[in-house]
Amino acid sequence: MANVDIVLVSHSEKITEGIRFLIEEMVGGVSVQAAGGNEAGGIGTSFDKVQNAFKNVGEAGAVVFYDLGSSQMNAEMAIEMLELENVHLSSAPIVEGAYLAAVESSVGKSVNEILEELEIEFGKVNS
Amino acid sequence: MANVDIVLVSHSEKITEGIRFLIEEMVGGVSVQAAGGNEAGGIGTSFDKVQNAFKNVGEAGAVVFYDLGSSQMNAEMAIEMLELENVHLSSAPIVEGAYLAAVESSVGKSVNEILEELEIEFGKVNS
Amino acid sequence: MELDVRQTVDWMVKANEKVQEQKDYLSQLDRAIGDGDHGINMARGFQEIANTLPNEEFEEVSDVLKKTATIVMSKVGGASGPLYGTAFLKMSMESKGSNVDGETFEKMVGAAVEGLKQRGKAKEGEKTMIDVWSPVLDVLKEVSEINGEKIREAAHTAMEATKDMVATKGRAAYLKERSKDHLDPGSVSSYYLFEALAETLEKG
Amino acid sequence: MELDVRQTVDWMVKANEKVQEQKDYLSQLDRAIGDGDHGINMARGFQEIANTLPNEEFEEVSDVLKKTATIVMSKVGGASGPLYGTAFLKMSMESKGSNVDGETFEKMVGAAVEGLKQRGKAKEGEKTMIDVWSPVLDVLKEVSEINGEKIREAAHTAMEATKDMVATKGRAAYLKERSKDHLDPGSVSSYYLFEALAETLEKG
Ligand SMILES: Nc1ncnc2c1ncn2[C@@H]1O[C@H](COP(=O)(O)OP(=O)(O)O)[C@@H](O)[C@H]1O
Ligand SMILES: Nc1ncnc2c1ncn2[C@@H]1O[C@H](COP(=O)(O)OP(=O)(O)O)[C@@H](O)[C@H]1O
Ligand SMILES: [Mg+2]
Ligand SMILES: [Mg+2]
Ligand SMILES: [Mg+2]
Ligand SMILES: [Mg+2]
Repeated sequence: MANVDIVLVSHSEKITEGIRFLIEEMVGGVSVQAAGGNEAGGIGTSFDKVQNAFKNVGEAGAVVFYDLGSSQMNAEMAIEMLELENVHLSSAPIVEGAYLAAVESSVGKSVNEILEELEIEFGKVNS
Repeated sequence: MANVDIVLVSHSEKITEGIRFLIEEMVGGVSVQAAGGNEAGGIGTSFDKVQNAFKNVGEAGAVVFYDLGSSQMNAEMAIEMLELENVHLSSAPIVEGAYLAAVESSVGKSVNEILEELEIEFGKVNS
Repeated sequence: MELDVRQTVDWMVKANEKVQEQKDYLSQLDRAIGDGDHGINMARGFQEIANTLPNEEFEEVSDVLKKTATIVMSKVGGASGPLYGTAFLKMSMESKGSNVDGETFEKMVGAAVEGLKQRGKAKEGEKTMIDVWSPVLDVLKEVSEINGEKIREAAHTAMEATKDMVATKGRAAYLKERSKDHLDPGSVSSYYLFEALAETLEKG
Repeated sequence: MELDVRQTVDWMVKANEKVQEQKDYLSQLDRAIGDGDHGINMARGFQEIANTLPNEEFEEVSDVLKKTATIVMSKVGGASGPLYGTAFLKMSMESKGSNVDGETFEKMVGAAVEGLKQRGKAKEGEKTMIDVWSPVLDVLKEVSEINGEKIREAAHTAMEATKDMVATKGRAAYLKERSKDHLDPGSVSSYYLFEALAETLEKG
C-alpha cells in the first residue's frame, strides 16, 4: 500500500512549494498535495485549490497542515464536503509538522500513527 | 524608533520568500531579513547567508525563527559570533511564529514583548 | 408568510447591491482591525452570485442557497468565504424539501449559527459575524413568522454592539484591546445581508 | 611533544585526504539514517581547507584552527557544519597565545566537547559525533602528552560503539529504534579527523 500523503493548505504558494521541495529532497517517497495562495497566485486561500488538492489524495489517506485561521476553515470545509474518510487535519506547525509527518509516512506509518507522532512532538494536534 | 525585524533561517529559500510576502501583504511595516536554502539556492542552510541576514538587522533588534535543527545551530552560531545584543532566537514555528511576531512588531512592540507574546501562544520559545 | 425561490434570488441580488455600494466602507473597517480586504472579498463573491442566480432555474429555496454557498466558498476567500459558505450551506441543508415558513427559517438560521460557531471555533461576544447572526436567531425564536423589520432591527443593534467588543477570534484577535472602538467588518456585512432580506420581504 | 603550526596544517590536509577517500562511504552511512549528504558536506568543506591552509601564513596553532573553523562553517553546511565549526572555533579560542602541549590540547578538546554539547543540545550516548569526541577527551585526561596512538584507538572504539546506540538528536532521531545497527556518520568522520592527527604526530 502506498504511503500516506501530505496535504498543505497555506496562504502562500511559495510556502507550499518550499515545503514540497524540502520533503522531496530530504525525505522522498511521499506525495505532497498543495493548495497555496489564492486563485491569482497571490497571498490568500482558494477553496477550489483546496478541493483539488484533496481530490488528489491517494488510497492511504493524508495528514493535512494549514498555516493561518482561514486556511484551517477551508481545509475543514473541504474534508466535510468531499466526505473524505482517511484524511485528518493536524494543527501542528505547517513546516515542522509536515516535515515530521513526511518522515513518518516515508517509513510506512499510517495516518493514525503519524497523528500520534505529531501529538508527541507538538502536543494535541488532532481536531 | 524603527520596528523590530524578523529574521528567518530556513532550509528553503521559497519558504523564507513565502513568509516574507505573507508578512508584507498581510501585516506591512516590518523588515524581514531572510537566509533560506544553501549557497546554490537548493535545500540546506548557508552560514554566509545567515551571517548576511543578521548583519542587516536594524537598530530595534530582531526575533529570529528557524525551521529544522541545523538552521537553529547556524543561527545560534551567527548570533554568538557577531555578538548581536538585541537579537533573540525563538523556537516558535517558523511560519506561524514569524507571522505573529510581525503583527506584534508592526504595532511597535519590543523584542522582549514579542518574545512574551510568542511564549503565550506557543509555549516556552526563548533559549 | 413564506420565502419563495424568486424572493430568495431577489434577496441575494439586493445583498449584492448593498455590498457593492459599501465595498470601500467594508474594506476600511477591515483595515482598522484586519487586513483591509473584506469589501473586496464580499464584492467579488456577491457580484458572481448576482450574475449567476437570476439566470438559473431552481426547484426550491434550498437549491438557491446551495448555489449561493458554492459561489461564496469559491469566490469570497479569506475567513469570510468559508464562514458565509458554511452559513448558506447549513441553511440550504436545513430547508431541503420544505417550504420556508417562519418555523423553517428559524431552524435554518439556527443551523447557520451552529455552523458558524463550529467553523470559526467561536461563540457570541468574540466580535465576529456570529454576534449578528445569533441575535437574529433570538428574534426569530420570539416571533412565529419571518418578520423583516424585527430582523433588520436586531441585526442593526447587534452590529453596533460589536464596537465595544474585544476580538478574540480571527485576524482582529491579534490586536487584543486595540480591536475595541471599531465595528467588526463581518458583522457589518452580515447586517447588510439581513437588511436586504427585510427589504425583499417588504417588497413582497 | 607539542603540536606546531605546520603540523596542524598537515593534520587538516591529511584529514581532507581521508574525507575525500571515504566521501562515498560517509554518504552511504548517512543514507541509512539521515539524508545521505554527510560525505558531500565534509568533502566540500575539507577540500577548501586543504586548498587554503598550505598557502597562508599563521602565527600560531590557534590561527590555523580559526581559519579552519571559518571555512567549515561556510562550506560544510548541514548540521555537521555548525558542529565542526564550533569545535574548531572553541579549540582555537582555548589555545590562543599558547603553545599546544598535552595539557593545552586536553583543554582544547574539552572546550570543543563543551561547544558541541551546547551547539547540538546533546550529550554522550545520543549517537552523535560527541560520542567520539568525548571518549577522546577522556583519554587525553589520562595521559600527559598528546598520544596519537591512544587517541586513534579511543576514537576507533568509540566510533564502533555508536552502532548499538539509538539516535535521539539530529536527523537520525526521526528513525528512533530503527537508527540502531548503523554507525553514526559524524562519528565516523570524527574518527578520520583523529586518525589523521595520529598519523601527523607519528610522522612528526
Ligand atoms: N474564527 C472566526 N469565527 C467567526 N467569524 C470570524 C472568524 N474569523 C473571522 N471572522 C469574521 O470574518 C471577518 C473578516 O473577513 P475577511 O476580511 O473577508 O477575511 P480575512 O480576515 O481572512 O481577511 C471578520 O470581521 C469576522 O466577522
Ligand atoms: N544535535 C546534534 N548534536 C550533535 N551532533 C549532531 C547533531 N545533529 C547531527 N549531528 C551530527 O551530524 C551528523 C550529520 O551531519 P550531516 O549529514 O553533514 O548534516 P545533516 O544531518 O544536516 O544532513 C550526524 O551523524 C551527527 O554525528
Ligand atoms: Mg480581511
Ligand atoms: Mg484577508
Ligand atoms: Mg546529512
Ligand atoms: Mg543535510
